[in-house]
Amino acid sequence: MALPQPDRFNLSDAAFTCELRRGDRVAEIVLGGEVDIAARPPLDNVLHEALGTDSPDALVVDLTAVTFADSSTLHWLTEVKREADAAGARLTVTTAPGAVRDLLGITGMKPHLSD
Amino acid sequence: MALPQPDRFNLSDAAFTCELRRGDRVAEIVLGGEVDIAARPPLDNVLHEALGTDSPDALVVDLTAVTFADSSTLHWLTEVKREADAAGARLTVTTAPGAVRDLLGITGMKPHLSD
Amino acid sequence: MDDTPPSHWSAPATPYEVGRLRRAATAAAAERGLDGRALDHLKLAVSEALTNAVLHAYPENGPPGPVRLEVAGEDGAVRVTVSDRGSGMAVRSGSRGLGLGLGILASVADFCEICTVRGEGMRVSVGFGCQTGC
Amino acid sequence: MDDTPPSHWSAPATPYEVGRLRRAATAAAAERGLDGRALDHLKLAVSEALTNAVLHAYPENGPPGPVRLEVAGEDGAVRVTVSDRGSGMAVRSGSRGLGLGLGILASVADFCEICTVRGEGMRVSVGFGCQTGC
Ligand SMILES: Nc1ncnc2c1ncn2[C@@H]1O[C@H](COP(=O)(O)OP(=O)(O)O)[C@@H](O)[C@H]1O
Ligand SMILES: Nc1ncnc2c1ncn2[C@@H]1O[C@H](COP(=O)(O)OP(=O)(O)O)[C@@H](O)[C@H]1O
Repeated sequence: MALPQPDRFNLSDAAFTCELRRGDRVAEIVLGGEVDIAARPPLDNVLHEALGTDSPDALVVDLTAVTFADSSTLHWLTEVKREADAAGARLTVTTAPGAVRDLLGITGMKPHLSD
Repeated sequence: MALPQPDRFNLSDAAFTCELRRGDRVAEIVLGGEVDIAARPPLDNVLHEALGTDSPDALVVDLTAVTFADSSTLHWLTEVKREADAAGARLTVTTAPGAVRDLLGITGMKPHLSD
Repeated sequence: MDDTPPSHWSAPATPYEVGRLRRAATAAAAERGLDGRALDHLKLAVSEALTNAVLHAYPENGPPGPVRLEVAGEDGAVRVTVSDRGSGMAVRSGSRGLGLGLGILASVADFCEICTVRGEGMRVSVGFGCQTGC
Repeated sequence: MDDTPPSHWSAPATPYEVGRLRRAATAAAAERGLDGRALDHLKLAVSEALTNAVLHAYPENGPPGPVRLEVAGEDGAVRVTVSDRGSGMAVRSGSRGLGLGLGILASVADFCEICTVRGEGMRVSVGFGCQTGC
């Protein structure tokens, strides 16, 4: 799968990064840094962009570079899951050991998120 | 509509009463006294009996004689609504001024319950 | 709120104790001068706190642990405290509720204090008829 | 927990202040000797409490009210308090959330104290690295 030039969103807070990568029938949202309530508007935008135009078969949300996340991210992930289901796109959420995986463990949400 | 002999459930706690009345294509659950978590098993039973055998066109839940209710009743009413919708029965919840109507007011739930 | 000593009760945290304890708290609050809508609200708040102890404090398949109820105050200013020795508040992914109980309780009380210690239990105090903060 | 005076900050309850205040609290807690997993958990709990003040304390369409953050303690035993002057906890039928925030916060803290006064605001205290109750 060819990954074209990424669309890049950078918040004024340098800590949070959000990238959308598009491949053949696959969209990948790559987040980095600290994700909290202030990130909600760009997160909603990137989700609509990822699923919006012509809907991919697979959506990947890559959280491996996220250094901090709280329930704001969980609320957004719930929305991601709902919209991916509605668009018929397979969802994969990838995490690394650390803050995000701990949070998913605390809340028992990991099993609900990926197909 | 003819109301035949009511099925009557009485809890050991005299305060709570629960009656199922069946008319022509209508089932009516009439509650009285104090309704709390201890009432949940008979409430679940009466709901299944009301909708179970051959499903009525209309379900009436009469709470006018209820003197006390808390979130246990709201949780049950949410279930009643869900099961009535699934069975295709119109739901009407009737209340009198007092504890139940206050509770529905506090929680803003009244509009969600009846059709 | 100092002269009349507090009333208190302990019982197993089971559904059937909720009504008995709720009625005991309501009667004690009435004796302490609370009445009208505030008394109705106290009754509702106590029922929510007791129901939470029954539903959430202890493992579903074990024997029920204890719940303690205390009513304090006088001259129409009353504080009720419900405490358990359960798990303390935690995230429950398969939660059976709507998240209504604590919201109702906090909505009707003048003030509300919730203390939870991980693995040691939860204590909820609600105040009625008093304008003191917490 | 008595010698080092508490650190505190005040800010408008807006999304963009959450990160700044969270990082300030985390740095202050580290200076007070908290580290490792407990420090990560404090950071998470503070973020949840601040987010609640942003989302729930003040009317959606008005100007943001204030949120206050305090970090106290020393020798690895730290208490963080987040308070607002908003509506206090109440039932919200069209709630935007999952009811996760307070559950997460109570799950990771050693103890948690929530005080809410109707119409006056809410205060959430969380303790880390201390075995004191509340
Ligand atoms: N006494 C308690 N012990 C442990 N957890 C509790 C207790 N009371 C409440 N909780 C937790 O807080 C959550 C919210 O409680 P509540 O607002 O009463 O909602 P519900 O309507 O789901 O019971 C519950 O789902 C539960 O996880
Ligand atoms: N600072 C606050 N001021 C007013 N209400 C609050 C505050 N914090 C929490 N609440 C109320 O408590 C409810 C539960 O909060 P929380 O567990 O954080 O869930 P959510 O994930 O919905 O934000 C909220 O829906 C809100 O009604």
